[in-house]
Amino acid sequence: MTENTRKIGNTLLRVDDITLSFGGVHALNGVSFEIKEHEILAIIGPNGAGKSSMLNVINGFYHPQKGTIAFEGRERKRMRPHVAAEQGIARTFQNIALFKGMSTLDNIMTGRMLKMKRSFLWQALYWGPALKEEIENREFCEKVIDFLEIQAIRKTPVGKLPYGLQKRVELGRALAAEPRLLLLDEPMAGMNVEEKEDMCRFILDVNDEFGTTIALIEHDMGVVMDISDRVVVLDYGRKIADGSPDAVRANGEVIDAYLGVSHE
Amino acid sequence: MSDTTTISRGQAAAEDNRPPILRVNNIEVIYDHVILVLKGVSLAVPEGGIVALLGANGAGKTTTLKAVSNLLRAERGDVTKGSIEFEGTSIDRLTPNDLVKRGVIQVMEGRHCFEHLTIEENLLTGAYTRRDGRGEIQKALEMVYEYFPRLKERRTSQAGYTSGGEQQMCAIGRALMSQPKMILLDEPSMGLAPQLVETIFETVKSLNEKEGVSFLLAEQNTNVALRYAKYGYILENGRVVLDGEAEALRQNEDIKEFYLGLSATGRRSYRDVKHYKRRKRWLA
Amino acid sequence: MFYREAGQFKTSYAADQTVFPIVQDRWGVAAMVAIAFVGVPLVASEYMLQAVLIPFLIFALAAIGLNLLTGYCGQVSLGTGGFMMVGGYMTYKLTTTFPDVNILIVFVFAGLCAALVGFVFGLPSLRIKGFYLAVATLAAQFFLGWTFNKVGWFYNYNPSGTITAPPRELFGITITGPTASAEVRYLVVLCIVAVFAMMAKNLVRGRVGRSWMAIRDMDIAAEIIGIQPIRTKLMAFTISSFYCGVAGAMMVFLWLGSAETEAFDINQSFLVLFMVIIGGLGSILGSFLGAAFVIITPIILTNAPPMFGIDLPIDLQKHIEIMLFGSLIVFFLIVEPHGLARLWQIAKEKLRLWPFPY
Amino acid sequence: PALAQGDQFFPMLVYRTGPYAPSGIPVANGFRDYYTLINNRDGGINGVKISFEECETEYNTKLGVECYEKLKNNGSTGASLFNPYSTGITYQLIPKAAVDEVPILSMGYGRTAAADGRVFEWVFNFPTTYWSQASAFINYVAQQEGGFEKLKGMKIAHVHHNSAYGKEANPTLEALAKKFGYKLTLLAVDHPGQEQKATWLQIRRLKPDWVFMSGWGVMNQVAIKEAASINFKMDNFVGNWWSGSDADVIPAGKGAVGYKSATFHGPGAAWQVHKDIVKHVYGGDESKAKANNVGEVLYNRAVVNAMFGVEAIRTAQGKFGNKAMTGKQVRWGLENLNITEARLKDLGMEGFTRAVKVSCIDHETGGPIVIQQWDGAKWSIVSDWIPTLRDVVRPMVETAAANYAAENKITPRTCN
Amino acid sequence: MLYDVLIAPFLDMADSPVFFAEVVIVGLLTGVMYSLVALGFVLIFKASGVFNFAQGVMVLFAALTLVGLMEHGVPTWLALILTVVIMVVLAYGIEWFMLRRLVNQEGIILFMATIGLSFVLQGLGETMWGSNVKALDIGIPDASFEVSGILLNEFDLFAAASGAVLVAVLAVFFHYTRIGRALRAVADDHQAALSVGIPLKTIWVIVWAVAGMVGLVAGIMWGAKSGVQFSLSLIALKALPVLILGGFTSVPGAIVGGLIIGVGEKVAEIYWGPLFGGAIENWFAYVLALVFLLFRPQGLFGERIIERV
Ligand SMILES: Nc1ncnc2c1ncn2[C@@H]1O[C@H](COP(=O)(O)OP(=O)(O)OP(=O)(O)O)[C@@H](O)[C@H]1O
Ligand SMILES: Nc1ncnc2c1ncn2[C@@H]1O[C@H](COP(=O)(O)OP(=O)(O)OP(=O)(O)O)[C@@H](O)[C@H]1O
Ligand SMILES: [Mg+2]
Ligand SMILES: [Mg+2]
Repeated sequence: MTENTRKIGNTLLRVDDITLSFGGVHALNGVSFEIKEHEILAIIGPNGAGKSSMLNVINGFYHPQKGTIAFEGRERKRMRPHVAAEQGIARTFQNIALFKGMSTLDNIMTGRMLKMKRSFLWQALYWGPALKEEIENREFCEKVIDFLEIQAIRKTPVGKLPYGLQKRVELGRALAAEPRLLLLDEPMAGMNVEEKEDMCRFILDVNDEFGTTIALIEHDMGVVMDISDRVVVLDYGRKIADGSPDAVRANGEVIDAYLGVSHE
Repeated sequence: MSDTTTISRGQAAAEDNRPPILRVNNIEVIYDHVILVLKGVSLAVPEGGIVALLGANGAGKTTTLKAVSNLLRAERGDVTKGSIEFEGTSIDRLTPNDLVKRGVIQVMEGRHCFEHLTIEENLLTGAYTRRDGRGEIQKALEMVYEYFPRLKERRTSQAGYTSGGEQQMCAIGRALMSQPKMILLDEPSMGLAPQLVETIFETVKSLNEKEGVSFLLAEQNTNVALRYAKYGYILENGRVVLDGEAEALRQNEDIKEFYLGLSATGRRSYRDVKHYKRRKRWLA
Repeated sequence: MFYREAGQFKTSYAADQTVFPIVQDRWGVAAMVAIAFVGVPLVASEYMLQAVLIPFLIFALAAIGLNLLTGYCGQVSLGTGGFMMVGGYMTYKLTTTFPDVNILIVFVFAGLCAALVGFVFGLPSLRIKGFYLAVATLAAQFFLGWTFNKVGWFYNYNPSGTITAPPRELFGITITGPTASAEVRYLVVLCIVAVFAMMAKNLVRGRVGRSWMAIRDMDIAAEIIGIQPIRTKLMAFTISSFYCGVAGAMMVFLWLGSAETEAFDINQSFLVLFMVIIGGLGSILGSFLGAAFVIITPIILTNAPPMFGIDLPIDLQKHIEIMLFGSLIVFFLIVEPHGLARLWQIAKEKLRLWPFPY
Repeated sequence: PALAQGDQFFPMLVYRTGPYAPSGIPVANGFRDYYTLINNRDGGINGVKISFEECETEYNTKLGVECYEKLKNNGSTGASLFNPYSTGITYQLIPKAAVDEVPILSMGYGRTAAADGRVFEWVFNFPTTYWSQASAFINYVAQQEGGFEKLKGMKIAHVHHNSAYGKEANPTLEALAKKFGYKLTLLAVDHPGQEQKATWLQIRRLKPDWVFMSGWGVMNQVAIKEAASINFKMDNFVGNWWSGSDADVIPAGKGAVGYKSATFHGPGAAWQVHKDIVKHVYGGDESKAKANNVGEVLYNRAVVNAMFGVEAIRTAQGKFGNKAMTGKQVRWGLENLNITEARLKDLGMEGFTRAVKVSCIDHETGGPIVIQQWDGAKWSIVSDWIPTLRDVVRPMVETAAANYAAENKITPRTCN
Repeated sequence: MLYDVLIAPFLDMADSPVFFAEVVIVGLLTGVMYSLVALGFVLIFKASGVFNFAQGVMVLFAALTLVGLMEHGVPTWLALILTVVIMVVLAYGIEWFMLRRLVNQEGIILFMATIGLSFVLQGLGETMWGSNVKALDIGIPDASFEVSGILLNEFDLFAAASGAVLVAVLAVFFHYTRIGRALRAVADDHQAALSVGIPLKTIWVIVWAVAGMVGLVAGIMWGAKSGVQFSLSLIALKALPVLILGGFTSVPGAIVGGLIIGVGEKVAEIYWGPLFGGAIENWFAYVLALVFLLFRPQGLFGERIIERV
């Protein structure tokens, strides 16, 4: 099921020989791989393998001891996370990191923060350019809301939404930033099949319609096999496989480390 | 509405001749005095049974479990109607501490480890209510490490710095430390690697068979849950809409469609769903 | 049944984003404004204005200031008294140095001085968080108190170090100093507070407010989606201190008439913090409710027993009063930890559903 | 306002709770008892009954203002006069009083410049002020050391509360240091003053010949205790009149023996007026009187203070008739107050305090002070009345008053 | 000017080393006195995540109760026991009326509640025992003596010793006992603690009672210096810089923080204070703590602040 009508482009992001350790714990050990433009890349591996850490490295939250990251050809070693955001990297989190005190709409609007430039004096007046800007961005966010089918909860504070919807709002916040590269950390954990299907639909649509490049971490092999173009497998900080879903599934090392008994 | 005849509605488990260890009678739960979440939920867990509580996000699974373990009050929720019995006596008024002493413990959804304590200290807090001496507790600790070797490796790390899956193992291990008669497991498989999901359910099974621990587990992973559970309840919108033997549920057409992702021709691909949308519910 | 939003549809996003989207609310607010500007000055006694309403409004402004910082941006500060002090003393210094400059402009400049000081004392917030930050802001409180006590330049080297509001006029009417009538001062305070409250409301419902709340709710995630913590926190400190500074200026010039540093001591900082928490963190309305609660409750408690003909020794009465006040705080927190503003919201929600319970 | 009959209303700003309650309680009781005495013994002031109402300020300026607003219009003629008993509240009320036409009597505290009656028409601070007191202290030191020449090269430290109140004496002490050539060290102690080890270490190193203290509240108690623990010679440690109450010395126990303080009235309850109070207010119950602070330093001060107020009204009644006086009339009474030794004798206060004569230009009178000393059980007077150095103090007062007038656009009135 | 600030004070120190030693010793002793107060805060924060604003008032309340009882003729030892009993009852009351109703709330809400509590306690204490100053003397020796030019006070030494003992006992308690572990668990996550069967209510009563007793010790030490009166509650303000410097959650931190603050502020006040007109020690303590925090945001010994996504 990996036949692909989309055009997969050149390398968008390359990580090279990344090594990251915390005290005695080696979270990542010389990991290299690349993400190509427009593709959906899945990162899998056992718990504690360093998958989330990898995403944290990519968007600048962790600073690796060794190795380089090149986004669109530009290499960097150290940077603050907001710089990554400005370059067009958006993400969602494993343990939902929504702004709990705000409504769904406001959460998604924060995703557009970088697109809004009016000074706070205009904001204080809420008039003229500031109002115009606000309305324009609101319109964009409404599009995202429609796309994700969460109109009904637009004004609800996110803190009390059920888990699945929170994940969806988080996706919305990332989409609102119109990212070039979207990093998703276990977007479907804690969902039932129906909800996973919805989520897959969103991911595929985003990838199809906007051409957004997506890297996602997921434990549900069904999902990984079905929607990803390529799979990278990490095991205790090392990369043990990298290839098409079918090839990875057949890889003995992967079966031992991760899948256990062969999976349906 | 389902048309499968093997499935009865209501408290089917009562037909079992053993008295249930846990019985929830028609409870209603309100959060913040205004948000009505459970609208009359009844269920029963037979002694030594594994019962699965299934349902979509926000159906009220967590709320049901918290109502049983009496953790609701800490979230400004209230059981306004109905009653809950454990081993035949009402437990509505007991504190969570009393419940743990009686052998009911909950593993909370979303891990909830004690961030600043090390993994081992986390596990030891699970044995807080035990009075049977250091030796026994040490044994229990070894048992947990046997189930989850990864925890042993990370025993001296602060829980806040461990990965999501490690925290999940820690939370489950912590509950095991109290030697419970009944465990309320809230989404144990969330965020765990496939191999580990199997491990955890195998653990559940072996605890159930060897030690006679009863389980009430809320799960999204219907597939696995129904493989290990003996009985299941489907919750939707705060109501039990369907219940029955696990095997029967697995055969139910609707369950297949919505919870197992199976279509007539076998497993549906996630890629296909892109092309059709459908919404069907037992109850609006 | 009367409080219904059904049937009120918004046809544009602009309409949906107004402060009071529901018609009934708009009428209610209009009535309140009318009463505040016209009704109150006509009927309120001098005691009412001087001892209740003016301080209520001034503290409401300070509470808005702190609420921007603590309620919206999540940075707990105990330096409010210090920032108010900067406002008060700088107004004095500026207006005695430039007696001909319009006093309202002086207020703004004094506010800017406070903003600058707030900026500087906000710098540690980049590293320090939570209660550590709260205690660290006490450094500002104590340092500023010491400075204004010590450096004679701020109070024109008068021997006692006390500043006294000189008479100043606005459109030919005396608004500060002893001869300014309570009605006039009340109206000036009301105008200033109304304007700044509106501006605060605008700020918090736009981009700036959202970036503050993002930092408050989860600063790491906020940074990862592109919000710069440095800029955002410092802006919150600066704007918040500006508000506090203006409130401090009004406190000396439009309420007390004179002050020494003790008028802005640490109790002041705590007082404003109570208002913010009791009123509701992250709510402009809450700032008003909180200020009302903290200012008015003790006055009611003091004046109530004599009204019912109960004659207690004054110290016993005071003790009972503070015990009651303390219990009320705890009581309200238990009933609704998110403050009076939330209580009000829940009441509205119930009203909306009325006559059904849920 | 209705002038006919009615009570003479005295507002009372008190602090029976809060950090300064130990000082506030005896003060409040002193006022209350003296007013009650006048009513019970004399049937009021020339037949006009006194009414009074307490309002709790907790020594907090904001509550002080609230109380002022609440009480200023009470009674048949409004408030007679305010005794704020807090320097902070006094500063607050000074501008308001002129507008509301209510006189303020800040006896021995408040704004020293108010001694200039031309600028501060409505404010009185007789019988003497902080500045006068500081000058009298220097005078006392000179007496003890054997003349002003001896002051040259001497070391004097001023331990003061770091507030407007505490700093009041500094300019005077500095001016006198220039004049007499002693070396002055100023040591500020921050509110509340619970911890003064650093201050007293400095004193231990400096070894000053004399220490003068302007303390308040817990600061006094701790200072005395610390002075004792560095073995400072207590005879040379003198507090101002707010640093010499019973509450200040009791916690220090034996360490406080020998500690001195300034005052302008006698200690103890052996005076005639106290006997009257015990008889007419407490029905002869001495222990109850004692429990209510009768005879304590601050109680006695309040009695003197209350007496001044009552006598001012009596004076005013002499001009305006025997009825309740308005604030304006009370002001006249205060300005024309002339309490002679003979009058003091009538009042049962002979020797208890000194004669006072107020005038339009001089609201202070610059009266002398006495020094009292604690012997472990009671205060007793250990000096004669020590005159203040008016030639130094008065010009300073007039300069300060002129500055205030300029800043607040007040045109000083001319006297006579 | 630069010379005055940067060089002269050090020359001064070198000039009379004995005096400098005395300053340092006095600083250390004072520091322990601060630690005594800070300990109460640490206990409650560590065990329940509550920043207990009422700790200062608890110190006052305990001391007031003790002196009040003694004034009514109760012998010292009995008064001490009764006070301890009253503090336990108080802890029970606080748990019952307040804490159990605020389970799982945010820190700032609990903080606010303790402010309410402080009002209640203050009113209660003063209603019961009056607002006058009361001398407190339970017979701790209080003579000064000189050791090679350095003046020491028996009372200060006694206070320092009791502080050290308290810290040692509490540190052991927290780290090596089952209850200690449970206390730390509660501070991390109320709900999870409940779920594993830790009885929150019992834990809270224990902690608040212990904090009350620590408050009593602090009250005795400070009350003996200044008399027992309202101002006693204000020493809390002196404990706060100690608290942040040492770390909110660390018992040893409270004592080390106290020592650093004590020495720091005394040295600053004596050698630099005169340059700036004195009374700098109050804000200096806070600024000193602030400087330390810039390097270690969780205080010297505080638990690392966990930042993860
Ligand atoms: N503390 C709370 N206050 C108010 N509403 C709540 C609270 N907790 C949960 N809810 C609401 O109750 C409903 C049921 O939530 P619950 O967590 O029980 O669902 P769930 O079945 O466990 O879902 P999930 O699979 O997402 O965990 C949801 O709509 C949720 O928004
Ligand atoms: N900030 C940190 N400090 C210390 N150790 C860390 C930190 N972040 C991650 N680790 C450790 O690094 C390892 C990799 O963690 P990571 O979160 O990347 O795992 P993961 O692959 O995402 O696992 P999971 O599937 O369970 O989420 C884990 O052992 C974790 O404990
Ligand atoms: Mg992960
Ligand atoms: Mg759930």
